[in-house]
Amino acid sequence: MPIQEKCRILEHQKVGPHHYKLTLVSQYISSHAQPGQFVNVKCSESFDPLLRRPISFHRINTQHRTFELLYEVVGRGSELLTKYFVGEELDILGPLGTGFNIDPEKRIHILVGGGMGIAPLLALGEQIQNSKVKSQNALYVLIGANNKEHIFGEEEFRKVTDQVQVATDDGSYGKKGFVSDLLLNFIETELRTHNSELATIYACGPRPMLKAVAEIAQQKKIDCQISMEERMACGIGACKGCATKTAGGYRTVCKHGPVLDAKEIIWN
Amino acid sequence: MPIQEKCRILEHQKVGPHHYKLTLVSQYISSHAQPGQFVNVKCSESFDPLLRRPISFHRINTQHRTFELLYEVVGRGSELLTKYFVGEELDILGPLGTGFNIDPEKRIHILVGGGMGIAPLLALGEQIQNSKVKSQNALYVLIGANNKEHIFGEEEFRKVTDQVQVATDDGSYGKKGFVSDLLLNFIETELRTHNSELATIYACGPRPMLKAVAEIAQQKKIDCQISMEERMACGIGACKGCATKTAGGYRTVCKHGPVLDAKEIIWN
Amino acid sequence: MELAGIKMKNPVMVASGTFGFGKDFADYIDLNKLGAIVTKSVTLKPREGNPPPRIVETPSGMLNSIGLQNKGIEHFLKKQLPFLAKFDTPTIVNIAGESVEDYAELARILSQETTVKGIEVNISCPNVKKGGMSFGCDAGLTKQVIAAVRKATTQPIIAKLTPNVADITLPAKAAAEGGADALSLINTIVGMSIDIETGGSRLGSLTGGLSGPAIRPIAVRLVYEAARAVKIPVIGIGGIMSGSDAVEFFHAGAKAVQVGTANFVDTSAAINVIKEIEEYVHRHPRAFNFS
Amino acid sequence: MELAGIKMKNPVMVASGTFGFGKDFADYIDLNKLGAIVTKSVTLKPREGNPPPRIVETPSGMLNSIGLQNKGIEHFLKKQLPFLAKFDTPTIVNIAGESVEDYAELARILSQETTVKGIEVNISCPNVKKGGMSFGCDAGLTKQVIAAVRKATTQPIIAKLTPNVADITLPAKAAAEGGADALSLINTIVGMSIDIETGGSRLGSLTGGLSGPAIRPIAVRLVYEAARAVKIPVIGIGGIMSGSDAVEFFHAGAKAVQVGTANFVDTSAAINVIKEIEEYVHRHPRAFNFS
Ligand SMILES: Cc1cc2nc3c(=O)[nH]c(=O)nc-3n(C[C@H](O)[C@H](O)[C@H](O)COP(=O)(O)OP(=O)(O)OC[C@H]3O[C@@H](n4cnc5c(N)ncnc54)[C@H](O)[C@@H]3O)c2cc1C
Ligand SMILES: Cc1cc2nc3c(=O)[nH]c(=O)nc-3n(C[C@H](O)[C@H](O)[C@H](O)COP(=O)(O)OP(=O)(O)OC[C@H]3O[C@@H](n4cnc5c(N)ncnc54)[C@H](O)[C@@H]3O)c2cc1C
Ligand SMILES: Cc1cc2nc3c(=O)[nH]c(=O)nc-3n(C[C@H](O)[C@H](O)[C@H](O)COP(=O)(O)O)c2cc1C
Ligand SMILES: Cc1cc2nc3c(=O)[nH]c(=O)nc-3n(C[C@H](O)[C@H](O)[C@H](O)COP(=O)(O)O)c2cc1C
Ligand code: FES
Ligand code: FES
Repeated sequence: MPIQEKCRILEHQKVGPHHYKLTLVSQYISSHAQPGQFVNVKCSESFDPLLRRPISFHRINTQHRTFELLYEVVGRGSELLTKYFVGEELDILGPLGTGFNIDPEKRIHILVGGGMGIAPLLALGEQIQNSKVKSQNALYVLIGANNKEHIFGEEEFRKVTDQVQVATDDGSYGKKGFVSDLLLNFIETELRTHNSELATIYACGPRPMLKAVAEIAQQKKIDCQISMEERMACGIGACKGCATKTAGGYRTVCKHGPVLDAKEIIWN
Repeated sequence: MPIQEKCRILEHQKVGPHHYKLTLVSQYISSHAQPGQFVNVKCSESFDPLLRRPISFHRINTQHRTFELLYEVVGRGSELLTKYFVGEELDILGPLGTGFNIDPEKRIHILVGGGMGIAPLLALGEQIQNSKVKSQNALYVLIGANNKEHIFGEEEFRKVTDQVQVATDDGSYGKKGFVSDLLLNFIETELRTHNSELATIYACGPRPMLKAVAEIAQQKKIDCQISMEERMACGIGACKGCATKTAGGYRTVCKHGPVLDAKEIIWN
Repeated sequence: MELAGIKMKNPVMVASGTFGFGKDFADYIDLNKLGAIVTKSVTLKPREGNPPPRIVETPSGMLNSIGLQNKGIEHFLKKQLPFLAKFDTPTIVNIAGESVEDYAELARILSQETTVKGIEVNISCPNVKKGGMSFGCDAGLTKQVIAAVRKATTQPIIAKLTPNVADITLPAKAAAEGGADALSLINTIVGMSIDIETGGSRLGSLTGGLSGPAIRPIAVRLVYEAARAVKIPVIGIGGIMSGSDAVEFFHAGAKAVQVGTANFVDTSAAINVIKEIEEYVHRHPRAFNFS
Repeated sequence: MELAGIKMKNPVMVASGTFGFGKDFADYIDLNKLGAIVTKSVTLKPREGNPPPRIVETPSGMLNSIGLQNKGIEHFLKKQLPFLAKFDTPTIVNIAGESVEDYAELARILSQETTVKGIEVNISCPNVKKGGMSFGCDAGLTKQVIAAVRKATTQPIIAKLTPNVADITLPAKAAAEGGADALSLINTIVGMSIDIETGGSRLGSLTGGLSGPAIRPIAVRLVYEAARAVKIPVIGIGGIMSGSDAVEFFHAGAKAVQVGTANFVDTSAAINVIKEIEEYVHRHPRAFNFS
């Protein structure tokens, strides 16, 4: 059950050209959050901007009763967020939505993140590695971005697995190309020796990338869970504002999602 | 001629329960400002609140190229102003309006301030004392407020004159009563020995106080200049939004005022 | 207090479409504290709603083009009403149709339901092609729809008016003549937002309905005008974010208010409005007569 | 570019009533850079305007009830026009009347003035008791006023429309039929704000006109509708704060824009809008055809 709570800011750091990491304190939210879920953040006291902003759990630290958000400044809401200081409180609604589903039958976990899309994947990667069946799991992380400056979380991912591959569109770091190219290559080389039925792809990133990933997954018959984005108003399933088209009709990204089965999603 | 300029914040201090002093840097504005004039301050980057907020020059320091504002938090604009830090810039329009007119023929200057109304009077007091005819001038300052906590500037006024009287509505400091009572008493006692034609009253404060002061001045036939307030949009005379009724018809508080001859003002 | 024959603990309801069917908000607030719950619009048959995006934020407001997505009256009665019936807060069902007969039929179906305490007739939805606002823009049709609903039910009827008219007093009077027990206004104002990179609408539909604090001055004016045109009570809606905003509507002549978009900004918005009104009434005991 | 026969350097004008008669802004910006200057409304006789307060801020907007304070056409011609005539920027005179004959008379007087490049006919002021918006709300009267002005002058005529109508295409078409060379919209939307301590209006008048970013989505929609209803060019107005806002109106079908309330927030608002449009056009060379 989600709550609305004022959460104290424990840390707030600039981690990239327009990127910030925010650590918030909440016993309740940190102990209930699941990777892939998100919070809806009030970014200002003013009516402009009016609505909350959805941000995924980047890291969930039950022990310290904290959770981390990784966000990029893309507009006024995120810009205003940068003005909050350590010690101040943010009005948070969460944990919201349906997160990733870690199927205990699966053994091969492939995390595919584009740009800020890596944000929810770190929490997921950490959870997979903290699970009891850790030793039986293989965790692969594929991350992509426009350029080197926009690659985040590589270091943290390397702490949970040594199977991390990086691509940049401009080749300034890692392989040159899209993260979906990394995925295809990975499936056709390393995964060939494995049973692909034991694998799941978890993807988050810009829509074109997600579409490419979903197509590869379908073609290669690999389960695929995708974290979607849609403009939101309430964030709690009440307004039907965040509808996205699925095989079963319109579904709310905020409640039914944000993580959806790739097979369900209707891309256009 | 006024300008629109981003002025750096040199100091920003809390000086009372909801009161702040802001020191801004501007060669141009500080060297053109006159006591009684004001600046129109942009308090946020958001559209809510939308309009600038008018604030009087509290102190003008040509030498240091700075000016000071003294403001009270009464709503969202002033609240947002408190969030600006030393080193940041504020978007300022000024110097605006018509300030106090220090008639060189006058010898007795009576400054009457109620609450935040003392804000423009300090700049005026300092100018009167800095003028060449200083030795021939007598400067009296009468300040009033609800209670002790809301008396500001006494110390600074005492640096320019030892003739400072204070009243509070609740008697928690100085005389118990209104500042208009102080004024009446002052006129009927100390001023009796002087030629009242040589005197001018300069008043700023809440409307009921100003009305009382204007009535006393008229009754005692003493010149009186009053700094008025009205809701403003442009602050530069273009919109006619800040009209106040005068004997000559509606006049703009932002351009024709804020300082008006008490005789001109139609109070209701 | 009582409004249009509906007994309420306080004059604060939640507005249709901004509170779902209550369940989503029950995690956050005590639904028993609300004056009334107005459901999302229910239609005869399920409606899948409009293509996304359905939400655009605008200065101090938002545009929505939900398009009355809902699972239809049958599903409502079976799956959603029982939940609402558990609370000691009247349920007002908001109905929307594509024809006069739709509205009458919906009212007829609901007239059997004792847990339904009132019907709000949405003749003002700007986000559907057929019906919706076109009824509310025409005083003749307004009267016709309300009269048809009146014939179909003895339950209290609230006519929800659209602001997209030149003179609100005409539909207001028409609704009263048709037999409405109260009016509620305003529904959203038709607006549009264009993506400057594509040149097309930022919504999946061409236009959407504007709500939120941006529209409050318009809503207060329309409530003021409507309240003076009719004898039945008027419910004020539009950009209410706080108790003082609600009080503004009371001064304008509203007997009750609905909180809409504010629910998205703060799940406790309606509860806070209730508290703040109480404080106001405490400070100004003679300001209003809520009864 | 040319709009309705008026030659302009760019499609950005300043809106009537938000820029005085130019002088107040000449301290801050180079008036030569503007597409055109639309004057504050001028009436036949001096008008003292409405009682204060005349301004209330609202969420992302403001209400005004200036009430057309101005010193009349004679004073304008003698004292204000000569200043404007010094600039290489067309002056468009906005006129307001209480009767059809007032408008015709104003147009006749102005028709002699070669430094006047166009007339904007304000049939949409919500802040006066007589005339004003009542003309713009009625398609028949709209046509009558514009036709009378048309007869009185050969200068380009811009009909300034009110948003306070149910269907903007009716006055839009009526103005075109009456002989307008262009339409401008929107004027302010009637709104109200109540002081909860006194229970009365926060303005000296009961109602005021709402402007600013809050109304932009409504303005864009109305411009979109009007632009599709007539063949003459439409000038978009309403909450334009930046170049992108202006571009939104161009995509909606406007051929030019006016910057209003933004001038109060930033004296360089119109200049910035011009710059930002240039940058947009540079990035999207084929987006619009300004000619
Ligand atoms: C479930 C979910 C989880 C998210 N997690 C993260 C995260 O962990 N880190 C992060 O940086 N961002 C995340 N986002 C995206 C984030 O919500 C938007 O970047 C943010 O709302 C933009 O707000 P703004 O005011 O800064 O920008 P705006 O000024 O509102 O818009 C800037 C641009 O972002 C687009 N945009 C705005 N809101 C959304 C939205 N809700 N969905 C998609 N696009 C939008 C606009 O169309 C515009 O192009 C998430 C979004 C969703 C829906
Ligand atoms: C020429 C002039 C000089 C001023 N000098 C000072 C000064 O030196 N120090 C200072 O603290 N204040 C000064 N003020 C008052 C100051 O402008 C207002 O307190 C401020 O605008 C309030 O903004 P806000 O957003 O905080 O409050 P809001 O939320 O806008 O309003 C809070 C309350 O203040 C009232 N108010 C808002 N704006 C004005 C206004 N322009 N005039 C009168 N009442 C208003 C509102 O009606 C409301 O009751 C001056 C005003 C004028 C016109
Ligand atoms: C997302 C959303 C959905 C809405 N859906 C409905 C609806 O289904 N039926 C209806 O009568 N009004 C609907 N409305 C209108 C609201 O009930 C209300 O009249 C309007 O939003 C103005 O109030 P506000 O500014 O407080 O939101 C909806 C509003 C929003 C924002
Ligand atoms: C203070 C003020 C005064 C105005 N006076 C006039 C006027 O005299 N004549 C007129 O046609 N429009 C007048 N308007 C309307 C504006 O020209 C413009 O149509 C409206 O404000 C919407 O644009 P905006 O949101 O950019 O301000 C006035 C607007 C404001 C805010
Ligand atoms: S944002 Fe309201 S239902 Fe998803
Ligand atoms: S505030 Fe615009 S004229 Fe004074």
